[in-house]
Amino acid sequence: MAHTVAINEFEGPFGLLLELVERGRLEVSAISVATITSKYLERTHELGDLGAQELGEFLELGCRLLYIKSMALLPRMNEIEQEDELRQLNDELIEYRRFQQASRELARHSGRRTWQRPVTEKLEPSELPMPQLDLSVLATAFELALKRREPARPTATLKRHLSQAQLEERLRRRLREGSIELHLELDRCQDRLEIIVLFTALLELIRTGEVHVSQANQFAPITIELRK
Amino acid sequence: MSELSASIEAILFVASEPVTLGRLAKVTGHDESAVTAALHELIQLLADTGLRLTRHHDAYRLVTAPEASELVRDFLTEDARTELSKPALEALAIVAYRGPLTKSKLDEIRGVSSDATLKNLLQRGLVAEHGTAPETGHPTLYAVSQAFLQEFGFGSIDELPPLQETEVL
Amino acid sequence: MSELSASIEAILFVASEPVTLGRLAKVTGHDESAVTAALHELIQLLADTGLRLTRHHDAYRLVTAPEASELVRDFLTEDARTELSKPALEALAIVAYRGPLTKSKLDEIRGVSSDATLKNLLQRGLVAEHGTAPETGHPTLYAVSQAFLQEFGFGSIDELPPLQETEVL
Repeated sequence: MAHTVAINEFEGPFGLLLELVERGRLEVSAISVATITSKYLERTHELGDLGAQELGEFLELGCRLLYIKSMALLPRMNEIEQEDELRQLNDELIEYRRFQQASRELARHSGRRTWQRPVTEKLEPSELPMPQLDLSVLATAFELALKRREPARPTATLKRHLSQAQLEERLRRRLREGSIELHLELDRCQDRLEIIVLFTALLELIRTGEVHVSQANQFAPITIELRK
Repeated sequence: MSELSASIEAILFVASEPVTLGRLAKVTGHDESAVTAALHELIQLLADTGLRLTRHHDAYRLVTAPEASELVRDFLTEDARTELSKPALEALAIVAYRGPLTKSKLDEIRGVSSDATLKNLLQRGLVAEHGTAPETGHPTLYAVSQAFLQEFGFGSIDELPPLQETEVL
Repeated sequence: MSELSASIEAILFVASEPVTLGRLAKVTGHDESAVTAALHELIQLLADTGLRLTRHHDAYRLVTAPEASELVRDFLTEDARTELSKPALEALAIVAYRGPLTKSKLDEIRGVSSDATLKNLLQRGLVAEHGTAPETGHPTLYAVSQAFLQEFGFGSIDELPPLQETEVL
Protein backbone atom coordinates (compact mmCIF):
# COMPACT_ATOMS: atom_id res chain seq x y z
CA MET A 1 0.00 0.00 0.00
CA ALA A 2 1.34 3.40 -0.97
CA HIS A 3 2.57 5.62 1.82
CA THR A 4 0.35 8.70 1.94
CA VAL A 5 1.85 12.15 2.40
CA ALA A 6 -0.48 15.00 3.26
CA ILE A 7 -0.72 17.53 0.46
CA ASN A 8 -0.22 20.36 2.96
CA GLU A 9 3.38 19.32 3.43
CA PHE A 10 4.17 20.85 0.08
CA GLU A 11 2.98 24.15 -1.16
CA GLY A 12 2.66 22.50 -4.57
CA PRO A 13 4.77 20.90 -7.30
CA PHE A 14 7.57 23.48 -6.97
CA GLY A 15 7.60 22.93 -3.21
CA LEU A 16 8.06 19.21 -3.73
CA LEU A 17 10.76 19.62 -6.36
CA LEU A 18 12.59 22.17 -4.25
CA GLU A 19 12.56 19.85 -1.26
CA LEU A 20 14.03 17.02 -3.31
CA VAL A 21 16.71 19.27 -4.74
CA GLU A 22 17.64 20.72 -1.35
CA ARG A 23 17.51 17.48 0.56
CA GLY A 24 19.60 15.63 -2.01
CA ARG A 25 22.02 18.56 -2.33
CA LEU A 26 21.37 18.33 -6.03
CA GLU A 27 21.19 20.96 -8.69
CA VAL A 28 18.80 20.94 -11.57
CA SER A 29 21.35 20.16 -14.26
CA ALA A 30 21.77 17.90 -17.26
CA ILE A 31 23.64 15.43 -15.09
CA SER A 32 21.11 15.15 -12.30
CA VAL A 33 17.86 15.64 -14.19
CA ALA A 34 17.28 11.90 -14.52
CA THR A 35 17.67 11.30 -10.77
CA ILE A 36 15.53 14.29 -9.91
CA THR A 37 12.81 13.26 -12.34
CA SER A 38 12.51 9.74 -11.00
CA LYS A 39 12.54 10.96 -7.39
CA TYR A 40 9.92 13.56 -8.21
CA LEU A 41 7.61 11.06 -9.90
CA GLU A 42 8.10 8.63 -7.05
CA ARG A 43 7.11 11.23 -4.47
CA THR A 44 4.18 12.45 -6.56
CA HIS A 45 2.97 8.91 -6.52
CA GLU A 46 3.30 8.74 -2.73
CA LEU A 47 1.15 11.84 -2.36
CA GLY A 48 -1.68 9.37 -2.59
CA ASP A 49 -5.28 10.37 -2.78
CA LEU A 50 -5.00 13.79 -4.35
CA GLY A 51 -7.92 15.48 -6.04
CA ALA A 52 -7.73 15.42 -9.83
CA GLN A 53 -6.92 19.15 -10.02
CA GLU A 54 -3.94 18.90 -7.67
CA LEU A 55 -2.71 15.68 -9.19
CA GLY A 56 -2.87 17.30 -12.62
CA GLU A 57 -0.68 20.16 -11.40
CA PHE A 58 1.90 17.77 -9.94
CA LEU A 59 1.86 15.73 -13.15
CA GLU A 60 2.33 18.81 -15.30
CA LEU A 61 5.70 19.51 -13.69
CA GLY A 62 6.49 15.79 -13.87
CA CYS A 63 5.91 15.89 -17.64
CA ARG A 64 8.16 18.91 -17.92
CA LEU A 65 10.96 17.07 -16.13
CA LEU A 66 10.46 14.00 -18.33
CA TYR A 67 10.60 16.20 -21.41
CA ILE A 68 13.89 17.78 -20.32
CA LYS A 69 15.27 14.38 -19.40
CA SER A 70 14.26 12.92 -22.77
CA MET A 71 16.22 15.58 -24.64
CA ALA A 72 19.44 14.00 -23.44
CA LEU A 73 18.47 10.81 -25.24
CA LEU A 74 18.07 12.54 -28.57
CA PRO A 75 20.72 13.81 -31.00
CA ARG A 76 23.18 16.55 -30.05
CA MET A 77 21.17 19.41 -31.55
CA ASN A 78 18.95 19.23 -28.50
CA GLU A 79 21.69 20.11 -26.08
CA ILE A 80 21.18 23.85 -26.30
CA GLU A 81 17.47 23.48 -26.02
CA GLN A 82 17.89 21.31 -22.95
CA GLU A 83 20.18 23.89 -21.38
CA ASP A 84 17.59 26.61 -21.99
CA GLU A 85 14.84 24.53 -20.45
CA LEU A 86 17.01 23.75 -17.44
CA ARG A 87 17.97 27.38 -16.96
CA GLN A 88 14.33 28.37 -17.18
CA LEU A 89 13.34 25.78 -14.57
CA ASN A 90 16.21 26.83 -12.31
CA ASP A 91 15.14 30.46 -12.50
CA GLU A 92 11.55 29.57 -11.69
CA LEU A 93 12.62 27.48 -8.71
CA ILE A 94 14.86 30.25 -7.36
CA GLU A 95 12.04 32.75 -7.70
CA TYR A 96 9.65 30.34 -6.03
CA ARG A 97 12.06 29.67 -3.17
CA ARG A 98 12.36 33.37 -2.50
CA PHE A 99 8.65 33.57 -1.78
CA GLN A 100 8.61 30.34 0.15
CA GLN A 101 11.18 31.86 2.48
CA ALA A 102 9.31 35.15 2.59
CA SER A 103 6.12 33.32 3.55
CA ARG A 104 7.92 31.65 6.46
CA GLU A 105 9.12 35.07 7.51
CA LEU A 106 5.52 36.33 7.36
CA ALA A 107 4.36 33.42 9.49
CA ARG A 108 6.79 34.55 12.17
CA HIS A 109 5.03 37.92 12.20
CA SER A 110 1.61 36.45 12.82
CA GLY A 111 1.88 37.14 16.56
CA ARG A 112 2.25 40.85 15.84
CA ARG A 113 -1.28 41.61 14.81
CA THR A 114 -2.38 45.17 15.50
CA TRP A 115 -5.89 46.49 16.07
CA GLN A 116 -7.86 49.50 14.96
CA ARG A 117 -10.17 51.44 17.17
CA PRO A 118 -13.84 50.49 17.19
CA VAL A 119 -16.34 53.11 16.06
CA THR A 120 -17.20 55.04 19.19
CA GLU A 121 -16.96 58.69 18.22
CA LYS A 122 -20.13 59.51 16.38
CA LEU A 123 -21.92 62.76 15.84
CA GLU A 124 -25.40 63.16 17.25
CA PRO A 125 -28.00 61.97 14.72
CA SER A 126 -29.21 65.58 14.42
CA GLU A 127 -25.71 66.70 13.36
CA LEU A 128 -25.24 63.91 10.88
CA PRO A 129 -25.84 64.93 7.30
CA MET A 130 -27.56 62.11 5.44
CA PRO A 131 -26.17 61.44 1.98
CA GLN A 132 -28.10 62.45 -1.08
CA LEU A 133 -29.29 59.07 -2.14
CA ASP A 134 -31.88 57.93 -4.59
CA LEU A 135 -33.21 54.65 -3.27
CA SER A 136 -33.40 53.10 -6.70
CA VAL A 137 -29.60 53.45 -6.67
CA LEU A 138 -29.62 51.20 -3.65
CA ALA A 139 -31.69 48.55 -5.42
CA THR A 140 -29.33 48.70 -8.39
CA ALA A 141 -26.27 48.39 -6.15
CA PHE A 142 -27.77 45.32 -4.52
CA GLU A 143 -28.59 43.67 -7.83
CA LEU A 144 -25.09 44.43 -9.11
CA ALA A 145 -23.54 42.89 -6.02
CA LEU A 146 -25.50 39.70 -6.57
CA LYS A 147 -24.65 39.58 -10.27
CA ARG A 148 -20.97 40.20 -9.63
CA ARG A 149 -20.97 37.22 -7.36
CA GLU A 150 -22.58 34.91 -9.85
CA PRO A 151 -19.49 33.76 -11.78
CA ALA A 152 -17.99 32.75 -8.46
CA ARG A 153 -20.84 30.34 -7.87
CA PRO A 154 -19.55 26.86 -8.44
CA THR A 155 -22.61 25.64 -10.38
CA ALA A 156 -20.89 25.51 -13.75
CA THR A 157 -17.45 24.37 -12.68
CA LEU A 158 -18.35 21.89 -10.00
CA LYS A 159 -17.76 18.67 -11.86
CA ARG A 160 -17.18 15.67 -9.71
CA HIS A 161 -13.63 14.55 -10.13
CA LEU A 162 -12.67 11.02 -9.26
CA SER A 163 -9.44 10.42 -7.37
CA GLN A 164 -6.79 8.02 -8.55
CA ALA A 165 -7.79 5.48 -5.90
CA GLN A 166 -11.43 5.67 -7.03
CA LEU A 167 -10.43 5.11 -10.64
CA GLU A 168 -8.20 2.18 -9.70
CA GLU A 169 -11.16 0.65 -7.93
CA ARG A 170 -13.42 1.28 -10.93
CA LEU A 171 -10.92 -0.44 -13.22
CA ARG A 172 -10.66 -3.43 -10.88
CA ARG A 173 -14.44 -3.74 -10.73
CA ARG A 174 -14.80 -3.73 -14.50
CA LEU A 175 -11.91 -6.11 -15.00
CA ARG A 176 -13.43 -8.67 -12.67
CA GLU A 177 -16.17 -9.02 -15.30
CA GLY A 178 -13.65 -9.59 -18.10
CA SER A 179 -11.11 -7.74 -20.19
CA ILE A 180 -11.75 -4.16 -21.31
CA GLU A 181 -10.51 -1.98 -24.14
CA LEU A 182 -8.62 1.19 -23.19
CA HIS A 183 -10.22 3.49 -25.77
CA LEU A 184 -13.71 2.63 -24.50
CA GLU A 185 -12.59 3.40 -20.97
CA LEU A 186 -11.17 6.76 -22.11
CA ASP A 187 -14.46 7.62 -23.79
CA ARG A 188 -16.14 7.39 -20.42
CA CYS A 189 -13.92 10.12 -18.99
CA GLN A 190 -15.64 13.48 -18.64
CA ASP A 191 -12.57 15.63 -19.28
CA ARG A 192 -8.82 15.71 -19.75
CA LEU A 193 -8.11 15.67 -16.06
CA GLU A 194 -10.00 12.45 -15.63
CA ILE A 195 -8.04 10.96 -18.54
CA ILE A 196 -4.76 11.89 -16.82
CA VAL A 197 -5.94 10.36 -13.57
CA LEU A 198 -7.17 7.24 -15.35
CA PHE A 199 -3.77 6.83 -16.96
CA THR A 200 -1.94 7.10 -13.65
CA ALA A 201 -4.41 4.64 -12.11
CA LEU A 202 -3.72 2.22 -14.92
CA LEU A 203 0.05 2.69 -14.59
CA GLU A 204 -0.25 1.94 -10.89
CA LEU A 205 -2.14 -1.29 -11.56
CA ILE A 206 0.49 -2.30 -14.10
CA ARG A 207 3.25 -1.48 -11.62
CA THR A 208 1.73 -3.57 -8.87
CA GLY A 209 1.27 -6.38 -11.36
CA GLU A 210 -2.51 -6.54 -10.96
CA VAL A 211 -3.25 -6.05 -14.63
CA HIS A 212 -1.80 -6.99 -17.95
CA VAL A 213 -1.97 -4.81 -21.06
CA SER A 214 -1.70 -6.10 -24.61
CA GLN A 215 -2.04 -4.91 -28.16
CA ALA A 216 -2.37 -7.27 -31.17
CA ASN A 217 -0.64 -4.92 -33.60
CA GLN A 218 0.42 -1.29 -33.81
CA PHE A 219 -3.03 0.21 -34.39
CA ALA A 220 -5.17 -2.40 -32.72
CA PRO A 221 -7.15 -1.57 -29.59
CA ILE A 222 -5.25 -1.85 -26.31
CA THR A 223 -6.73 -4.56 -24.13
CA ILE A 224 -6.49 -4.58 -20.36
CA GLU A 225 -7.08 -7.72 -18.30
CA LEU A 226 -6.52 -8.93 -14.77
CA ARG A 227 -3.41 -11.00 -14.25
CA LYS A 228 -4.30 -14.49 -13.21
CA MET B 1 6.91 55.07 28.18
CA SER B 2 6.95 52.01 30.46
CA GLU B 3 5.83 48.74 28.99
CA LEU B 4 2.84 48.59 31.31
CA SER B 5 1.69 52.10 30.35
CA ALA B 6 2.06 51.19 26.67
CA SER B 7 -0.01 48.03 27.17
CA ILE B 8 -2.71 49.98 28.97
CA GLU B 9 -2.77 52.58 26.22
CA ALA B 10 -3.25 49.83 23.61
CA ILE B 11 -6.07 48.24 25.59
CA LEU B 12 -7.88 51.55 26.14
CA PHE B 13 -7.49 52.29 22.43
CA VAL B 14 -9.47 49.21 21.38
CA ALA B 15 -12.03 49.40 24.20
CA SER B 16 -15.46 50.60 23.14
CA GLU B 17 -16.36 51.50 26.74
CA PRO B 18 -14.44 52.83 29.77
CA VAL B 19 -12.36 50.10 31.41
CA THR B 20 -12.19 49.68 35.19
CA LEU B 21 -8.97 49.60 37.18
CA GLY B 22 -9.75 46.03 38.24
CA ARG B 23 -10.14 44.82 34.68
CA LEU B 24 -6.88 46.54 33.61
CA ALA B 25 -5.07 44.87 36.52
CA LYS B 26 -6.50 41.50 35.61
CA VAL B 27 -5.74 41.60 31.90
CA THR B 28 -2.20 42.99 32.32
CA GLY B 29 -1.40 40.67 35.24
CA HIS B 30 -0.23 43.52 37.48
CA ASP B 31 -1.64 44.65 40.82
CA GLU B 32 -3.87 47.71 41.06
CA SER B 33 -1.19 49.96 42.54
CA ALA B 34 1.18 49.26 39.66
CA VAL B 35 -1.64 49.90 37.19
CA THR B 36 -2.55 53.14 38.95
CA ALA B 37 1.07 54.30 38.73
CA ALA B 38 1.17 53.41 35.03
CA LEU B 39 -2.10 55.29 34.44
CA HIS B 40 -0.60 58.37 36.08
CA GLU B 41 2.46 58.11 33.85
CA LEU B 42 0.15 57.83 30.85
CA ILE B 43 -1.87 60.90 31.89
CA GLN B 44 1.32 62.94 32.05
CA LEU B 45 2.79 61.65 28.82
CA LEU B 46 -0.43 62.29 26.92
CA ALA B 47 -0.71 65.87 28.22
CA ASP B 48 0.69 67.58 25.10
CA THR B 49 -0.62 65.08 22.52
CA GLY B 50 -3.91 64.83 20.62
CA LEU B 51 -5.28 62.34 23.14
CA ARG B 52 -6.27 62.43 26.82
CA LEU B 53 -6.84 59.80 29.43
CA THR B 54 -9.97 60.49 31.44
CA ARG B 55 -11.32 58.83 34.55
CA HIS B 56 -14.92 58.50 35.61
CA HIS B 57 -15.33 56.77 38.99
CA ASP B 58 -12.78 53.99 38.64
CA ALA B 59 -13.11 53.50 34.88
CA TYR B 60 -10.67 54.91 32.33
CA ARG B 61 -10.92 55.79 28.67
CA LEU B 62 -8.96 57.50 25.93
CA VAL B 63 -10.56 60.51 24.30
CA THR B 64 -9.41 63.24 21.94
CA ALA B 65 -7.84 66.39 23.43
CA PRO B 66 -10.40 69.17 24.03
CA GLU B 67 -8.24 71.54 21.94
CA ALA B 68 -8.87 69.35 18.94
CA SER B 69 -12.61 68.96 19.42
CA GLU B 70 -13.60 71.47 16.77
CA LEU B 71 -11.31 69.90 14.16
CA VAL B 72 -12.60 66.46 15.05
CA ARG B 73 -16.19 67.57 14.64
CA ASP B 74 -15.37 69.20 11.28
CA PHE B 75 -13.68 66.04 10.17
CA LEU B 76 -16.59 63.78 11.14
CA THR B 77 -19.15 66.08 9.54
CA GLU B 78 -17.17 66.34 6.35
CA ASP B 79 -16.68 62.60 6.38
CA ALA B 80 -20.42 62.11 6.56
CA ARG B 81 -20.93 64.61 3.73
CA THR B 82 -18.67 62.92 1.24
CA GLU B 83 -20.47 60.81 -1.27
CA LEU B 84 -20.77 57.15 -0.46
CA SER B 85 -18.06 55.15 -2.20
CA LYS B 86 -19.11 52.29 -4.45
CA PRO B 87 -18.17 49.62 -1.90
CA ALA B 88 -20.03 51.57 0.81
CA LEU B 89 -23.13 51.83 -1.38
CA GLU B 90 -22.99 48.14 -2.14
CA ALA B 91 -22.57 47.18 1.52
CA LEU B 92 -25.41 49.53 2.51
CA ALA B 93 -27.65 47.97 -0.12
CA ILE B 94 -26.92 44.46 1.10
CA VAL B 95 -27.52 45.46 4.73
CA ALA B 96 -30.80 47.10 3.68
CA TYR B 97 -32.11 44.13 1.72
CA ARG B 98 -30.58 41.25 3.62
CA GLY B 99 -30.21 42.69 7.13
CA PRO B 100 -30.09 42.11 9.97
CA LEU B 101 -26.97 40.15 9.09
CA THR B 102 -23.49 39.48 10.47
CA LYS B 103 -20.28 40.94 9.09
CA SER B 104 -19.14 37.54 7.91
CA LYS B 105 -22.37 37.03 5.95
CA LEU B 106 -21.86 40.46 4.39
CA ASP B 107 -18.24 39.52 3.50
CA GLU B 108 -19.46 36.31 1.97
CA ILE B 109 -22.04 38.03 -0.22
CA ARG B 110 -19.53 40.64 -1.36
CA GLY B 111 -16.60 38.22 -1.67
CA VAL B 112 -14.34 40.79 -0.02
CA SER B 113 -13.84 41.93 3.55
CA SER B 114 -16.24 44.71 4.58
CA ASP B 115 -14.39 45.74 7.71
CA ALA B 116 -13.52 49.30 6.80
CA THR B 117 -16.69 49.85 4.79
CA LEU B 118 -18.93 48.73 7.62
CA LYS B 119 -17.08 50.96 10.08
CA ASN B 120 -17.64 53.92 7.82
CA LEU B 121 -21.37 53.17 7.54
CA LEU B 122 -21.59 52.79 11.33
CA GLN B 123 -19.83 56.07 11.90
CA ARG B 124 -22.03 57.85 9.40
CA GLY B 125 -25.01 56.53 11.31
CA LEU B 126 -26.44 54.75 8.25
CA VAL B 127 -26.03 51.28 9.73
CA ALA B 128 -26.46 50.30 13.36
CA GLU B 129 -25.85 47.24 15.49
CA HIS B 130 -28.98 45.17 15.82
CA GLY B 131 -28.53 42.54 18.52
CA THR B 132 -26.55 39.34 18.07
CA ALA B 133 -27.02 36.21 16.00
CA PRO B 134 -27.93 32.99 17.83
CA GLU B 135 -25.01 31.07 16.27
CA THR B 136 -21.75 30.23 18.08
CA GLY B 137 -19.85 33.23 19.37
CA HIS B 138 -22.96 35.39 19.04
CA PRO B 139 -21.65 37.69 16.30
CA THR B 140 -23.13 41.17 16.07
CA LEU B 141 -25.98 41.69 13.62
CA TYR B 142 -26.17 44.84 11.54
CA ALA B 143 -29.20 46.58 10.03
CA VAL B 144 -29.92 50.00 8.57
CA SER B 145 -30.38 52.63 11.25
CA GLN B 146 -33.49 54.44 12.41
CA ALA B 147 -31.92 57.63 11.08
CA PHE B 148 -31.58 56.03 7.65
CA LEU B 149 -35.21 54.91 7.65
CA GLN B 150 -36.46 58.29 8.83
CA GLU B 151 -34.36 60.19 6.35
CA PHE B 152 -35.73 58.25 3.45
CA GLY B 153 -39.26 58.34 4.72
CA PHE B 154 -39.85 54.69 5.16
CA GLY B 155 -42.13 53.40 7.85
CA SER B 156 -40.29 50.15 7.74
CA ILE B 157 -37.64 48.40 5.75
CA ASP B 158 -40.32 46.47 3.86
CA GLU B 159 -41.02 49.57 1.82
CA LEU B 160 -37.66 49.50 0.07
CA PRO B 161 -38.00 49.58 -3.70
CA PRO B 162 -38.70 46.09 -5.02
CA LEU B 163 -35.93 44.26 -6.80
CA GLN B 164 -36.33 43.71 -10.51
CA GLU B 165 -35.74 40.03 -10.28
CA THR B 166 -36.01 37.98 -7.18
CA GLU B 167 -32.95 35.98 -6.47
CA VAL B 168 -32.29 33.67 -3.64
CA LEU B 169 -28.85 33.62 -2.11
CA MET C 1 4.36 67.32 20.30
CA SER C 2 3.58 70.08 17.82
CA GLU C 3 0.02 71.35 17.64
CA LEU C 4 -0.38 70.03 14.11
CA SER C 5 0.82 66.54 15.09
CA ALA C 6 -1.58 66.56 18.03
CA SER C 7 -4.49 67.58 15.77
CA ILE C 8 -3.63 64.83 13.31
CA GLU C 9 -3.43 62.28 16.10
CA ALA C 10 -6.90 63.29 17.29
CA ILE C 11 -8.37 63.03 13.80
CA LEU C 12 -6.81 59.62 13.15
CA PHE C 13 -8.10 58.49 16.55
CA VAL C 14 -11.72 59.05 15.53
CA ALA C 15 -11.44 58.10 11.85
CA SER C 16 -13.14 54.85 10.91
CA GLU C 17 -11.03 54.43 7.79
CA PRO C 18 -7.45 55.33 6.86
CA VAL C 19 -7.20 59.04 6.10
CA THR C 20 -5.31 60.29 3.07
CA LEU C 21 -2.63 62.96 3.21
CA GLY C 22 -4.86 65.19 1.09
CA ARG C 23 -7.77 65.01 3.50
CA LEU C 24 -5.52 65.63 6.50
CA ALA C 25 -4.16 68.71 4.76
CA LYS C 26 -7.65 69.93 3.93
CA VAL C 27 -9.19 69.46 7.35
CA THR C 28 -6.20 70.89 9.26
CA GLY C 29 -5.76 73.78 6.80
CA HIS C 30 -2.04 73.10 6.29
CA ASP C 31 -0.21 72.18 3.11
CA GLU C 32 0.79 68.61 2.43
CA SER C 33 4.48 69.11 3.19
CA ALA C 34 3.69 70.47 6.66
CA VAL C 35 1.33 67.55 7.26
CA THR C 36 3.96 65.08 6.07
CA ALA C 37 6.48 66.56 8.50
CA ALA C 38 3.93 66.37 11.34
CA LEU C 39 3.16 62.75 10.46
CA HIS C 40 6.86 61.92 10.66
CA GLU C 41 7.08 63.57 14.05
CA LEU C 42 4.07 61.55 15.18
CA ILE C 43 5.58 58.27 13.94
CA GLN C 44 8.70 58.94 16.01
CA LEU C 45 6.88 60.07 19.12
CA LEU C 46 4.61 57.03 19.08
CA ALA C 47 7.49 54.59 18.67
CA ASP C 48 7.71 53.56 22.35
CA THR C 49 4.01 53.91 23.18
CA GLY C 50 1.07 51.50 22.91
CA LEU C 51 0.04 52.96 19.55
CA ARG C 52 1.53 53.08 16.06
CA LEU C 53 0.91 55.20 13.02
CA THR C 54 0.76 53.09 9.86
CA ARG C 55 0.76 54.11 6.22
CA HIS C 56 -0.63 52.32 3.20
CA HIS C 57 -0.21 54.17 -0.09
CA ASP C 58 -0.91 57.73 1.03
CA ALA C 59 -3.46 56.87 3.73
CA TYR C 60 -2.69 56.86 7.44
CA ARG C 61 -4.24 55.14 10.42
CA LEU C 62 -3.59 54.60 14.12
CA VAL C 63 -3.38 51.04 15.39
CA THR C 64 -2.19 49.29 18.54
CA ALA C 65 1.50 48.45 18.88
CA PRO C 66 2.40 44.96 17.63
CA GLU C 67 4.18 44.32 20.95
CA ALA C 68 0.83 44.55 22.73
CA SER C 69 -0.75 42.03 20.37
CA GLU C 70 -1.26 39.23 22.85
CA LEU C 71 -2.63 41.43 25.65
CA VAL C 72 -5.07 43.17 23.33
CA ARG C 73 -6.33 39.83 22.05
CA ASP C 74 -6.83 38.65 25.64
CA PHE C 75 -8.67 41.85 26.48
CA LEU C 76 -10.99 41.56 23.49
CA THR C 77 -11.39 37.85 24.34
CA GLU C 78 -11.03 37.36 20.64
CA ASP C 79 -10.06 33.93 19.47
CA ALA C 80 -6.92 33.81 17.44
CA ARG C 81 -7.97 33.80 13.80
CA THR C 82 -7.71 30.61 11.90
CA GLU C 83 -4.10 30.42 10.92
CA LEU C 84 -3.32 30.93 7.28
CA SER C 85 -2.44 27.73 5.47
CA LYS C 86 0.98 27.35 3.87
CA PRO C 87 -0.38 27.91 0.35
CA ALA C 88 -2.25 31.02 1.56
CA LEU C 89 0.89 32.46 3.17
CA GLU C 90 2.86 31.68 0.04
CA ALA C 91 0.36 33.43 -2.22
CA LEU C 92 0.21 36.34 0.22
CA ALA C 93 4.01 36.72 0.18
CA ILE C 94 3.99 36.82 -3.63
CA VAL C 95 1.23 39.43 -3.71
CA ALA C 96 3.06 41.47 -1.05
CA TYR C 97 6.42 41.54 -2.85
CA ARG C 98 5.36 41.36 -6.49
CA GLY C 99 1.95 43.05 -6.38
CA PRO C 100 0.03 44.57 -7.95
CA LEU C 101 -0.09 41.46 -10.13
CA THR C 102 -2.65 39.37 -12.02
CA LYS C 103 -3.90 35.99 -10.95
CA SER C 104 -2.17 34.32 -13.87
CA LYS C 105 1.19 35.80 -12.86
CA LEU C 106 0.57 34.51 -9.33
CA ASP C 107 -0.29 31.04 -10.70
CA GLU C 108 2.85 31.09 -12.80
CA ILE C 109 5.15 31.84 -9.85
CA ARG C 110 3.50 29.23 -7.65
CA GLY C 111 3.20 26.59 -10.36
CA VAL C 112 -0.38 25.91 -9.31
CA SER C 113 -3.77 27.51 -9.73
CA SER C 114 -4.51 30.00 -6.94
CA ASP C 115 -8.28 30.32 -7.39
CA ALA C 116 -9.38 29.08 -4.00
CA THR C 117 -6.42 30.59 -2.15
CA LEU C 118 -6.97 34.01 -3.68
CA LYS C 119 -10.70 33.90 -2.92
CA ASN C 120 -9.91 33.14 0.71
CA LEU C 121 -7.40 36.01 0.95
CA LEU C 122 -9.89 38.42 -0.64
CA GLN C 123 -12.62 37.45 1.77
CA ARG C 124 -10.27 37.84 4.72
CA GLY C 125 -9.45 41.27 3.40
CA LEU C 126 -5.68 40.65 3.30
CA VAL C 127 -5.63 41.09 -0.48
CA ALA C 128 -7.70 43.56 -2.46
CA GLU C 129 -8.37 44.25 -6.10
CA HIS C 130 -6.12 47.00 -7.37
CA GLY C 131 -7.24 48.14 -10.80
CA THR C 132 -6.65 46.25 -14.01
CA ALA C 133 -3.56 45.40 -16.06
CA PRO C 134 -3.12 47.19 -19.40
CA GLU C 135 -2.70 43.92 -21.34
CA THR C 136 -5.43 42.27 -23.45
CA GLY C 137 -8.60 41.47 -21.58
CA HIS C 138 -7.62 43.86 -18.79
CA PRO C 139 -7.22 41.22 -16.08
CA THR C 140 -7.74 42.31 -12.47
CA LEU C 141 -4.63 43.25 -10.49
CA TYR C 142 -4.28 42.23 -6.86
CA ALA C 143 -2.29 43.87 -4.07
CA VAL C 144 -2.04 43.54 -0.31
CA SER C 145 -4.34 45.74 1.76
CA GLN C 146 -4.16 47.87 4.86
CA ALA C 147 -5.56 44.86 6.74
CA PHE C 148 -2.47 42.90 5.66
CA LEU C 149 -0.21 45.45 7.34
CA GLN C 150 -2.39 45.25 10.42
CA GLU C 151 -2.42 41.47 10.52
CA PHE C 152 1.39 41.25 10.51
CA GLY C 153 2.20 44.40 12.48
CA PHE C 154 3.95 46.30 9.68
CA GLY C 155 3.95 50.10 9.85
CA SER C 156 4.05 50.30 6.06
CA ILE C 157 4.87 48.09 3.12
CA ASP C 158 8.47 49.35 3.34
CA GLU C 159 8.91 47.32 6.53
CA LEU C 160 8.57 43.99 4.74
CA PRO C 161 11.74 42.00 5.32
CA PRO C 162 13.97 42.06 2.22
CA LEU C 163 13.70 39.15 -0.19
CA GLN C 164 16.60 36.75 -0.31
CA GLU C 165 19.01 37.53 -3.12
CA THR C 166 20.77 34.20 -3.84
CA GLU C 167 20.76 33.33 -7.50
CA VAL C 168 21.69 29.66 -7.15
CA LEU C 169 19.74 26.73 -5.85
